[in-house]
Amino acid sequence: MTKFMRRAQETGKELAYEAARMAVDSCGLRIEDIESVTMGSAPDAFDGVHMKGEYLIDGAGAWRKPYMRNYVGGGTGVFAPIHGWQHVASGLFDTCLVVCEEKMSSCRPHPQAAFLTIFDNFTERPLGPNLLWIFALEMHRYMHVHKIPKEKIAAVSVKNKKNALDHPCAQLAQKITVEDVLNSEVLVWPVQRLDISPTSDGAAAVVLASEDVAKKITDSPVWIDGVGWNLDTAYWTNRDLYYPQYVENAAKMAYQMAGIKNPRQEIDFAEPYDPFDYKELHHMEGLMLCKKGEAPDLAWEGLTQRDGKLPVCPSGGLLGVGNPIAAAGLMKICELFWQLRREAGKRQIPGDPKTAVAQAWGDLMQVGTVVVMRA
Amino acid sequence: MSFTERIQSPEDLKHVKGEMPVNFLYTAGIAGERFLREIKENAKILGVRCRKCHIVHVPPKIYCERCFERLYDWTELACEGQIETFTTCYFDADGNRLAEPQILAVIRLRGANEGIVHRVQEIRDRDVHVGMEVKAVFREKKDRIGSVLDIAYFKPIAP
Amino acid sequence: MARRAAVIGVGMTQLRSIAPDLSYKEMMFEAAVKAYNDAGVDPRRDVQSFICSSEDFWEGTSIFDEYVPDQIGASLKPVCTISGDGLYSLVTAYMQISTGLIDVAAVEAHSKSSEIVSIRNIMSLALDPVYVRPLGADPYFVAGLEMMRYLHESGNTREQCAKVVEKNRRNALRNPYAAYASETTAQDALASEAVCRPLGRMDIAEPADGAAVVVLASEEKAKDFCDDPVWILGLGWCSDTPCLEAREWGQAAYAKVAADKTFKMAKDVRPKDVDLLEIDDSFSYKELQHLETIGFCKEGEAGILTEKGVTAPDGEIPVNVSGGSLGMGYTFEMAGLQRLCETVLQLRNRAGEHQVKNARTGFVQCWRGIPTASGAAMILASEGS
Amino acid sequence: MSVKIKEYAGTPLREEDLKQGKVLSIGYWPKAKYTWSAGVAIGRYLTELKNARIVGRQCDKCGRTVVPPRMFCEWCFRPNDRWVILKDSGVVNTYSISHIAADATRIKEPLIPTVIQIDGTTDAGILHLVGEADPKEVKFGMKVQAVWKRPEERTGAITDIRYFRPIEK
Repeated sequence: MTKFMRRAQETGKELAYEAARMAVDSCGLRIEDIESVTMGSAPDAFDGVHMKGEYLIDGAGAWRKPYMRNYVGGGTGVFAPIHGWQHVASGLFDTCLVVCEEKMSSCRPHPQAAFLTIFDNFTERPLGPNLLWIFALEMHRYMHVHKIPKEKIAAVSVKNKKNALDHPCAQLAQKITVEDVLNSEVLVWPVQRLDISPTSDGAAAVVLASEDVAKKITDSPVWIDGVGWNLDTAYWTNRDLYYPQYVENAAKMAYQMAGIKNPRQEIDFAEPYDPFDYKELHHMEGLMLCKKGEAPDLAWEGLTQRDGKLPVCPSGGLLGVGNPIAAAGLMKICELFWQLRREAGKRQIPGDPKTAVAQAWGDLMQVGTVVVMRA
Repeated sequence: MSFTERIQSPEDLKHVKGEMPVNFLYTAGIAGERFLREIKENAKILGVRCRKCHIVHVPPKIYCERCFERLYDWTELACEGQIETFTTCYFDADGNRLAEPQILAVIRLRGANEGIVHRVQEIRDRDVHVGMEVKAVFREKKDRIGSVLDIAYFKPIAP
Repeated sequence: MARRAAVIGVGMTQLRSIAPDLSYKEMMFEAAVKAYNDAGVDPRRDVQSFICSSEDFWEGTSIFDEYVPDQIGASLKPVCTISGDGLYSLVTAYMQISTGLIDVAAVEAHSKSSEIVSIRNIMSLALDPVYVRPLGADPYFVAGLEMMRYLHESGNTREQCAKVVEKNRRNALRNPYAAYASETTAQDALASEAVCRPLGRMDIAEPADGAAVVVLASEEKAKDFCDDPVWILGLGWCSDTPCLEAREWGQAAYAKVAADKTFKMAKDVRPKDVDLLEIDDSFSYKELQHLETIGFCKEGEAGILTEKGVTAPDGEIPVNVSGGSLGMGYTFEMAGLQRLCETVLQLRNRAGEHQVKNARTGFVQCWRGIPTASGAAMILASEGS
Repeated sequence: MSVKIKEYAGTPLREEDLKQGKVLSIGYWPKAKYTWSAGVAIGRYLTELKNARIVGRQCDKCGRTVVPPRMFCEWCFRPNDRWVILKDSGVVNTYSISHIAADATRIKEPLIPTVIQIDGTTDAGILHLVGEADPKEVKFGMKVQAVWKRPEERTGAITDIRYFRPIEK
């Protein structure tokens, strides 16, 4: 992966190249060994290139190869490896290079402007919505239903920004306190400045291989044992936003495939999607790593710290490392890989992690994408 | 049964106008920065050679798309070359008819294996042909801003 | 060996130059109802995965994938979008079925191009922002450049391209789905105004609105649901360089690689076994170029074959009997899926007036349009072939 | 990161690097304009808004009444059955207090984006704003009522409702 940055000098193609090249090099392959490529990238309105997937082909190492772009909004970063898994598990290919790229800084004056265009063009856009509105609405509903005090949610931001201090690619690694979060600028109540992840430029890539080929390439492959994805209705105002049912559905699909019956006991650590601090908690519940409404207590009591009982976002997550949307999701897959291979350096979680789950989320609070990986 | 009700009068048709209200600022990138600066400062066109594929890429890249190797061998190219293909456009990007048709061509500069896309002027389109020799006409240095448009156009090399 | 999969149902709305009475959601719903009805499936109960096809700027909505589930019966189900032609989505459905994870999948693609005020403006936005877009040119220049070089290298002529327009527009006269059927002659096409010379206005397929849904099933399920499944025997897809500067302009390398992979996968099928082709003709010269590249004739032959009527509906190699994009209308990301639907109708002997006799094996191919060099291909066959 | 990887690519820039031209950049304003067809369901919805009425659709199979209307029931996957004229009042399902505009610039008077469950629907809210209210006094479950634009100002758009105001108890 590349560094995650507010603004990169590299073009999107160059970012994709740096990540793809690093991934291919890291397993000792050459580009000729890559049989297929899948690209994950979120809205074209960030990079400012229509059919962005086509534009990125050469940087992603897909010259004259089978190549396509998958797209499930913010959930793309974890769907991309699922799509890659489909390439390999179908038996059509032995290898698939999965690349995710985002260059949000191209969008002016602020990438936020592009988010207006995700709303329904008849019933919502004329109201001038900001992206933060929908998250504030969801967060508030979640807080209301479970009577969650804001400080317990803020603890997530504190943890993730601290975890990111050990991540060499991090954009927003910081030592902050719960008070700092609570005192930060109110953007759209209950969302404050330090509750949210930044907009970022960056790319990440992974190489997937079939079982036989993987064993030839490395002695310590990390297996994709479960995949799940799910999309809820687009009529988001018709749903009760307090619980991400779509994440639960996606998780069930992945757990069933991985043979996981009791996720709370069988999952050693998790990288749920955390573009906002409350989302980490929301998603822990959707992933069935705790009961509904219980996640804030786990965070508050320190159980989700890197050395806690259930480490969550040991990477530093989107809140700490940064949020180049699709690349941020794939960064979580990278983290699972490094942690499960015990190559995470200063970020290495203690013990002997064997099974982990990564998840991303997106669209109008609609998409859940889940991958279970095992050492 | 797909619908129980359909619009039956043009009076009932309803439309909403809108747009994607975004604008963009692109960086030229690592390779693009060096390429465009060289045009701006010195009116020179650079390419970059892949040691493995023996291809000279222009515009330059930091990588070879074919073998995916990182590229280091920057090389100055001639500002002239051959027309690989061309077309005469009668409309602008908005679909409005142009007062004067515009010729666009892919020009393979001498020393390069790829061709840059640019305008061809100072010639009637019926006189242009594939393989024709053309050369770059640069803007005045004071007018150059670090863009592909610092090359104003290509023109035929007088026989 | 991958698990086999078959198309068990297709649904397509009638293509129109403009469909002002329906929203994209309603159009998709109509296509979905038709497809599920055709396949005999209940999407809520039977379909396990849904794959849609769209690009944000064609729709005017960012993250357009968020608006797809409800109208195709996919809410709270596995749904994903492929930013590409519907044929790519079908490839993804095929892969999902081959993994064994999914038994029945639905694929959707649509075009609401009439809603785009200026297609040229959107196409411009796909050009490289540093090296190409600043030229401010009509984006059709990319096709102009390619047509010029292709005719130069292959020896085919503008007149032969015009003949493709005549053939496809006339073929469309027998296809009730087509939006641009007409008794156009090659002379009309040649006389149409120049856009990016040698490309004339009638060399360009006109845009159309429409939606298509295709249901795909694993071998076991296909037999449960359907008496006349159409099997996918081979598929392939490929992207050549996106950089205009680096292209070999006369060659459609993407089509060649995709077709080679497709034939390699469909081991027993050779080009001579194919009964009909539905291949990209979004520009007239593209049909000739693709026909040659894919290997149905030698370079420089496609024009003559077209003139001789070999590619006509009653010829030896019927190409775009449906009318293709030139006759039916160009539907952007639906263009490939539209061809697939037409081929499935033919292979099931349900194409009506434009039915090709004894059609058992079909070849489908798509190209993603300006400024791309990407495309997919597929070989399909009816039971027993 | 991976202990095996020592260096990570990426060249961060500051806004000034672009503004002062230290790094080359190319600006572009796309002309991405559209005329979207509202279709049957939203077409009628918008037309009725002009008449100061909110309409929904009802599905006989699952019994739901929904707004914004659509011609199909997404859960039953069938055409739904009839139009229902709804009241122009509802309750606050969830709300927020926005200090920023769509482009992330700060605004003086905060807005109160709210999901309002319209009376007479089964589970359906719409996104709108609450007005004539002190943000501190907005509550979950609070009753609100649409405040319409004057008839001559209405265009058949969601903004024909200026906002929803709290109904005094």
